Amino acid sequence: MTRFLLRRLLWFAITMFVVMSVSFVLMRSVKGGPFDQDRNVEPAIEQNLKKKYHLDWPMWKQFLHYVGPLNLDERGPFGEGEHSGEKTFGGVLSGDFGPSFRYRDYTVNDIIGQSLPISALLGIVAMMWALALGISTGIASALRRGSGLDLAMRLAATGGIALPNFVIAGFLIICFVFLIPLFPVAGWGSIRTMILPGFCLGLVFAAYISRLTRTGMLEALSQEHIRTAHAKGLSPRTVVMRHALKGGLLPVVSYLGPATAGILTGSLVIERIFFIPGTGSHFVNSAINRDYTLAMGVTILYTVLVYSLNLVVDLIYTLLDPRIELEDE
Amino acid sequence: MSSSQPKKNSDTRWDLGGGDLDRLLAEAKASKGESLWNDSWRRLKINRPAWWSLRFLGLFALMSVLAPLLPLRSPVVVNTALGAQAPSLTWGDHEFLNDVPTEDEITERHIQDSYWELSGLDQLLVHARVGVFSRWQTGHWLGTDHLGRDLLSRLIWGSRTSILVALAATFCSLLIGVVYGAFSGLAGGRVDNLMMRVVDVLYSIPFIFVVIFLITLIGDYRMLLEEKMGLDREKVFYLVIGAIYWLTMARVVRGQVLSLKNSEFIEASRVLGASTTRILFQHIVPNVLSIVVVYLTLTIPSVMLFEAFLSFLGLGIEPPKVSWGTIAVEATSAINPLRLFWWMVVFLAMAMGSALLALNILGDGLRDALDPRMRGKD
Amino acid sequence: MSSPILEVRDLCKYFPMGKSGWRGGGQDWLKAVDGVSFDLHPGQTLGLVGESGCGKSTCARTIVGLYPPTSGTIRFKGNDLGSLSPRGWAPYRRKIQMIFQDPFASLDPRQTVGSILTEPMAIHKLGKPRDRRLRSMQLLEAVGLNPRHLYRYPHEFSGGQRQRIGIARALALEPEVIICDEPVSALDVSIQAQVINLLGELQEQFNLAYLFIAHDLAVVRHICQQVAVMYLGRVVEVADRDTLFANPSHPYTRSLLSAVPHVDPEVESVRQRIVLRGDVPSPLDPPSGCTFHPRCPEQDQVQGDRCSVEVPLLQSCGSGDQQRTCHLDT
Amino acid sequence: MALLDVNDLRVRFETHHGTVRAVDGVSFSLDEGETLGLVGESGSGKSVTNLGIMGLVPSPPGVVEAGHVLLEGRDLVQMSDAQLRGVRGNEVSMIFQDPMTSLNPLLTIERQLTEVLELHRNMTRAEARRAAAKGLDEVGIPEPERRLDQYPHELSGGMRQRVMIAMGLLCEPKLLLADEPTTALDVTIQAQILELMKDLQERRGTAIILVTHDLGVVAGMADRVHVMYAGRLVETGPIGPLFKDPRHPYTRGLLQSVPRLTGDPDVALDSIPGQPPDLAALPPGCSFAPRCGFAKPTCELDRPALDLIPSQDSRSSACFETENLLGESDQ
Amino acid sequence: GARLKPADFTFNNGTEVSTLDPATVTGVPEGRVLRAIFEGLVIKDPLTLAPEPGMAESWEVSEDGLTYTFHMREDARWSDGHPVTSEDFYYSFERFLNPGTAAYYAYQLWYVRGAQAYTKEVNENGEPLNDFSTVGIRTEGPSTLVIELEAPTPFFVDLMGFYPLFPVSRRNIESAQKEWPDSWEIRWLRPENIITNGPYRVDYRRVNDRIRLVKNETYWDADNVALNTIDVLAIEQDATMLNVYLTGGADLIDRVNTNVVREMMEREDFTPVPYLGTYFYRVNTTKPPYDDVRVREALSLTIPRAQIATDIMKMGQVPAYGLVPPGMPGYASAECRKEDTERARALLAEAGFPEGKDFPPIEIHYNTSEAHAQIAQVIALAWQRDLGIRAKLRNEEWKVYLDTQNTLRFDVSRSAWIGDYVDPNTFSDMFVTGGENNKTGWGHPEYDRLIAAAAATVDVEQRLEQLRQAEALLMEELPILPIYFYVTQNVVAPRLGGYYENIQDEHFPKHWYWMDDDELAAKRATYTHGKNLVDPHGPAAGMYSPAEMRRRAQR
Ligand SMILES: Nc1ncnc2c1ncn2[C@@H]1O[C@H](COP(=O)(O)OP(=O)(O)OP(=O)(O)O)[C@@H](O)[C@H]1O
Ligand SMILES: Nc1ncnc2c1ncn2[C@@H]1O[C@H](COP(=O)(O)OP(=O)(O)OP(=O)(O)O)[C@@H](O)[C@H]1O
Ligand SMILES: [Mg+2]
Ligand SMILES: [Mg+2]
Repeated sequence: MTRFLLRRLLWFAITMFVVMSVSFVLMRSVKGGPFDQDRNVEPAIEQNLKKKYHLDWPMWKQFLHYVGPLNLDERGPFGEGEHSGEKTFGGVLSGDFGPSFRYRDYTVNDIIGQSLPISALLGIVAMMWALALGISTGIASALRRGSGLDLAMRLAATGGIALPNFVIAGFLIICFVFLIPLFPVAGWGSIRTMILPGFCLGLVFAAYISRLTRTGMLEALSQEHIRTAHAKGLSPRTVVMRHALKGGLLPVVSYLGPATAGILTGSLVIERIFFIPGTGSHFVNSAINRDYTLAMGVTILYTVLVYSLNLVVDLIYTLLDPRIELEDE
Repeated sequence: MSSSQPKKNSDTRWDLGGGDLDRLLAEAKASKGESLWNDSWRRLKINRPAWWSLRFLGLFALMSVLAPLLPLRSPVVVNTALGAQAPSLTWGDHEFLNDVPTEDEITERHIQDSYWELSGLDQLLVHARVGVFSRWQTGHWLGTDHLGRDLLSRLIWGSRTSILVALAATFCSLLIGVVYGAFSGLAGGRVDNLMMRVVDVLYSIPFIFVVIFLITLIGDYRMLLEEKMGLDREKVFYLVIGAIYWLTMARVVRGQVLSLKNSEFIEASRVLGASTTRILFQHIVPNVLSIVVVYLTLTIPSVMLFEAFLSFLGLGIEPPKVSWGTIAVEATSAINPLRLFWWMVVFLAMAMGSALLALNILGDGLRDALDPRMRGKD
Repeated sequence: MSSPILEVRDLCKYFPMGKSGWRGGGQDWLKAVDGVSFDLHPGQTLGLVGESGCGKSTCARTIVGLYPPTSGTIRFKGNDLGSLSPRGWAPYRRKIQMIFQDPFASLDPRQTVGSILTEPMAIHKLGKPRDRRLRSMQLLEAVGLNPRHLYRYPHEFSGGQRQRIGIARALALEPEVIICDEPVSALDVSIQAQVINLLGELQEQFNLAYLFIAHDLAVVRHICQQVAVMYLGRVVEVADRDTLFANPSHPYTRSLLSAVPHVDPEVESVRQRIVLRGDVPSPLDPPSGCTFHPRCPEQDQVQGDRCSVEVPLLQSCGSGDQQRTCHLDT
Repeated sequence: MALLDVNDLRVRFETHHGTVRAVDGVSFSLDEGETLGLVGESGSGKSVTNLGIMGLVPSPPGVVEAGHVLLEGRDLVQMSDAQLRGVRGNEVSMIFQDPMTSLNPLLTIERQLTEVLELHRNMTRAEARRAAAKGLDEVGIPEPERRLDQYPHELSGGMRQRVMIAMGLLCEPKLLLADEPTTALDVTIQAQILELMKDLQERRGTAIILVTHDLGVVAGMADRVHVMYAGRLVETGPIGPLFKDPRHPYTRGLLQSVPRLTGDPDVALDSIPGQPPDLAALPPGCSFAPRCGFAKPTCELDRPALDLIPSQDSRSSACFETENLLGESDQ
Repeated sequence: GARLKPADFTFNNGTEVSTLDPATVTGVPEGRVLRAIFEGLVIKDPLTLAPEPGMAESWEVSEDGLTYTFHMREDARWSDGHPVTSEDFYYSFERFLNPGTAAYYAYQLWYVRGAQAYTKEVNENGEPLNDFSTVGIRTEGPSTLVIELEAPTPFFVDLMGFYPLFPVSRRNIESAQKEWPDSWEIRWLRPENIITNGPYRVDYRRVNDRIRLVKNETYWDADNVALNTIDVLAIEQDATMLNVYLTGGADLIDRVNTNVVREMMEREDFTPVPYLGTYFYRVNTTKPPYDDVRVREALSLTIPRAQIATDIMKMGQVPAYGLVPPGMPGYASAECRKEDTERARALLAEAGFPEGKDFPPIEIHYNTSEAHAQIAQVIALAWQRDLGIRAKLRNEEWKVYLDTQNTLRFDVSRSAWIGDYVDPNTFSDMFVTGGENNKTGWGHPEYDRLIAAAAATVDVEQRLEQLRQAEALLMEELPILPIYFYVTQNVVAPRLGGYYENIQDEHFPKHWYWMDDDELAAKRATYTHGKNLVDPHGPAAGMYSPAEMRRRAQR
């Protein structure tokens, strides 16, 4: 186990390095820079700006500067002299993601620190309810296969997937804010503000999970050993919950890694509609704004997340299915 | 034991006795040959809802392919004076374009103006349409959007792009995702680790940068790519979607394979000397296919919405091309407390919903059909 | 005697205990197979009998490369198989086949019987597709199944029928060695006789070698020339058939033979069997010395505590090449 | 009243290849403490008969037709699911033929054993675990405590089978359907298991339907034997006379095929010539007729009923030639 | 974060501000916040935007218009209690001009003697070569600031009210430098550190959420500041901000979606007025056939401007036939020819493309936005129909779009310009040869001459005439195709007092207060148009009356 984790940690370092370097290069080879605006400034001023943020350096140097605690910078991050700071920017390795180019009053650490808890909470709310709804409807529809209930669940799941969530959110807002004023229309704070966005965000995932559960369950229920369970006189409920669910959830678990990561990035639209200061919008906006440091920051965050979630998923596999072994090789 | 074998097969040395060849040949004729595939097809056909869904989808695809042939209004000509109109059940009118006088011939120019950009085949179809329906066109049965464009027409024309996007993603998911995931799971150990880390990397690299990068690249070498290689933004877009959408599929398949690969029947075929490829395609893939099919039916709508999202960011398709995604994005402000332009959302939702429901039912049908243990179920 | 086609020397297969690495590696080993050696000659059948759980299947699976051996060598015609990569195994796959103990689990639920049977031929590119189909029909008939069953799925068959599909599949490749793990246990005696006769005929015709794992000693007596008796991961006695059945030399063999039920109810009702005392020992924690000693009915005939201290070696005893591991005097 | 009364049980499978009449009108009854040996051709419907009694025939494609299965007078076929659940695993338990696929590969042995006890005996988990360990011990699995925490794939074939047996015996049912319970066991353990079953039978008066191919086991265990062929009972009767003097050509062929520990091992074993019938396309007459040495032309046309054999106590046979057979064996 | 009590007033800023450092900001949203927390030498009248005393109590201009002397207000205080002195401005202006600060708007102070050279001439480390003493800014004691200009600049005083020129506190920055040597640049702006001199100070910030402003008690005019707390929201989504406004979560939002304009027009809280902005298409005059003025004119003549203004924009936008929007005092815009399809066809034929034959497909380039796409489609269809030119659309994501524009890789590209100050020059000097914001490849010596001459001219009328001539030349040459002039889109709670729509869409929280019922009723009593409509907030010079706007909006 420890060996396995260590090995994975090593792989993580490699993965991270690849992701970082590819994103770094890609980002900077894309047209436009962080300080481009529709009104151009004097080339001299533009030059000053670039100099200040080292955008005039060759790419490799920028990368080294970004990654490592190497002191490549004689001037400090903000230049030198009485108008600028003295110390170098620490680099990602020292946990410093640098200043954001778009939100210049914040460091990337600040932004992530402020928004991640919000997104995480929203994500947890959404995921919880997506799991609860998805799995329960999935099971119900697998058990009552072909019945009206099944059809209704499938219809609902299809709706949940097919309708863009801004459309659903729009209707929900009309209904539950304007017609029946139950929830606040936007913002973040109390529990009440989390319900609508959590619902909308989780809906697609609930639908996915529901469908995957249903299929997984049907597969599991057609196994021979289910007959044994019935022969023991177990109630259908127990048969399902104890004997079929474990196997039936395998596809859901595989989906969970990407889904949880997706819930963080996918919250962009929901965050915009419900005006929630979460991380989701940074995934896209940082790219649009060419906010290199923030984009790198969220990329790194996302990589960590994807990676650790997939690790968790792999561990859950071995919990669900004893025949699967953690590959030590 | 009788050995009436006329010519001894050079590969088989053993004489098992048993049946004589003539009788076996007769038996072979009597029992229809069936593989899992034709067997599944047969089972699909007796599954009524699935079969109807298939027909519905077929019809749908046909309709969208033949969109230029239908007497629809132009999906692109803006009629701002009209503005957003609620659906009306007028039968239609005899105007081909707003300002083509009724007595005039419909010329090439008019067609150009009404459809803007048309490919060769579509132009043929439009001509056929003019031949058949002359200048008659449907009324605003589903209403119009804010720019006064006919929604019915936009929905049908929009389905073309959306179907293409869906097909691209499906194709990549199936081709790359399933094989990759299955192979990774099957190989296990280092190979699996490496392959999954590649997936992790691809997951983590910000796709927007990739898209922007590719699109600007395309922009720069437009002459070369577009004219010579026929690689325009839309195709790049499909490529990108394909490149993104196989990842989750790969993980899902891998998960299934991990648990499947320890089955004794896989071991058995390994003892028979089956190569990894063979195990992959003969044993693993058929056994994970049900999940694959269901996951695919889920991928398709999400790809369509992803397309909408990219278009929204300016990275997707460009007007005058329509897709369901862009219609949805355009309808974003249709739902507001001041005025509900319900028709801009409801019909789209219905179209998408019914197509995807059919897809789901078909997916479930396929799932059942692929599972021999479910056979006989109506 | 011809040189052995399959030589197994000191084969060991240990399984790590504790759940797959969760509790930090497996210091605890389950010694499923612990130093098994035997030779298999062309045209010969070696029976492998022994208590349930004594490591017969593990031994078989290790030989065909499903488990990597912990130690020891497996030679096929002088070539070491134990260290082969999957690719390296390829040429031997056609020569060594296995019939699995579990008839259902080893059949792909999504393949028709037809494709199950043609698959091995397709893998090794034997014949044209049509020939393969005919051949699989022949195989089905040979094992007592109807050729019409070609297009059915495994779950539509009874236990015995599935087992026969497994046998037919192993035969399809015309191997030189077949490892049979309880191949006829689920068959009724008539069909069992048919299958055993078939195996016998094939052996005679093509000089096949079988490693035949079974619990039914009568069947073993019919088909095997040599019998090895396993107990707790080790071979405790090897002898040729007649010697073994007539004159079992290891106390465990003796008790085994005495436990065979008889078909005749009258005989059966008066049969005396040697009842082993004590608990069945566990491979996780095998007894010291002779692993059989805690249950051995004849232990008191050995002086001192040799049995519980000294591990007996496989030694010749009695007539011919009968060998056993026991401290008893011959 | 008999403990179990099966009357005209019919199970067919509707497949694409035709209707498979797996069990075609089987009737018998069973008293408390009695052991019924069910033998017959592989694929003749023994397992399906058991499944039919338990109401576990997979449906679709299986259809249980007509007939009734009375357990102490209650018809299992008519019972509601909830009632049936009270019976299954509690009053009637079943040992499945295929131990690997019948055990849940994802659950520990403990979980699979204890749940019956928790359900039907209202035990706590700890109590159940102790009982389960005891059960494993009884079926001869060493170190039961440790085995409880293992998963099925970590056990040998015989151990899995013994786990199945232990599972069937844990609740000490009134009726035990044992479908080839000892195929994967060596003879010593087999003997131990059979002892165990007998013991249970003595203590609880459990009735056992023992499906097996090992006629030796039948000889040792059963009071009566039913022989099945192609979905039907072809001969029934008390163990002694039936084995000694089989009155159906199939039974006779079967008994002749038994390999024995005596006699010349190098002589090929006897087996019944011809191919077993395809249940999807049974001939109109006696299903055994094509392979029968005694067959007359009538045999190919009519189907013989299972009739009492005159002058034989409680024995019946489904053969037009019963009398002739008698004569032959007497000679 | 901690739950905040609702603020007295909440307005939506449309997006998150990029920074609160006045020296380095550029955008309108930043301006809205900065005007609340800082104050320059002058402030503006909320209605007329005329300069009024701010930190400077008074000022003098020398005869030659080159030297400005500002006298500081005695009671001006920073929020930490220290007085605001001319030293603070000296420090701030030096920082502003220092190339190390990299201020976008540094050029706004290049009217000052030596300032341009100070910013532009740098060594390889980016440090200025010149000493700041070469720049015409000096203090004469703590309360006098003297600024010398290169040339007379009539709007220089107005400029002193422009938010990039607001002062920052030296103590604020230096103590941050001392305390957090590695991150002071960000630290000094933290709500807990930032020292302001405006009517409000910053209390709380959360990125993409809100900025909480509270009344600055040390502000010299604190007695006249009515609202105690103000929340500045960063809602970007049109639909969301409208929802928030409608549910009372915001009292002022800065735009509405065109799809609800018809409904909003009926309401008293929505009164668009002209705004200092022009929407136009740039033409790439370096690329044939667009180097031919006839082609450009043909294109211009067939743009359906009225349709775009009334049917797409819908808020009363005015079709544009010139570059400079109406509303510049004393300036009458020069106009190009109005739509004329016949003439357009003739011109195109003349240029060698009769009926659009052989005309290469024209690509309309725009950045992604619903409205831009709609306008582009309407124009493309019009060109296609009227001129027979094949038109394609090409939308690009913002930064790529900028790059394409800068590198002149377009045929026709959508653009817009918002004036920085109320003077035609802010528009006209864009198109001098080689100007940074020219982006058309067009250049004309006469045009350059006129612009330069205007810059040197002191006489107001003559200067405006020169600018008008320049515009006329531009409208003859048509390197740009004007489309419409902007209007403001604010939706304001009717009860808000002290708020006036103006041509620069600049608003001053300092003056805001909540009306009581009587006042509101009194205000409503002045409504002349319909029951729920609000009357004009008094037109600035040259402004259309809102009644007129409404008339135009209702087609
Ligand atoms: N699901 C099914 N679909 C179709 N046919 C089936 C199905 N299950 C069983 N059968 C058929 O029913 C018949 C009876 O099967 P059953 O399992 O009862 O045989 P059995 O007597 O137990 O044989 P064995 O001794 O080999 O286990 C067989 O011929 C089998 O082919
Ligand atoms: N994959 C495994 N992991 C852990 N232990 C295993 C595994 N496979 C087998 N064992 C253990 O190895 C021992 C030998 O098992 P094996 O299957 O070889 O017995 P066997 O002789 O074939 O018995 P049977 O006659 O019952 O099939 C058993 O104790 C079993 O629990
Ligand atoms: Mg075994
Ligand atoms: Mg059976």
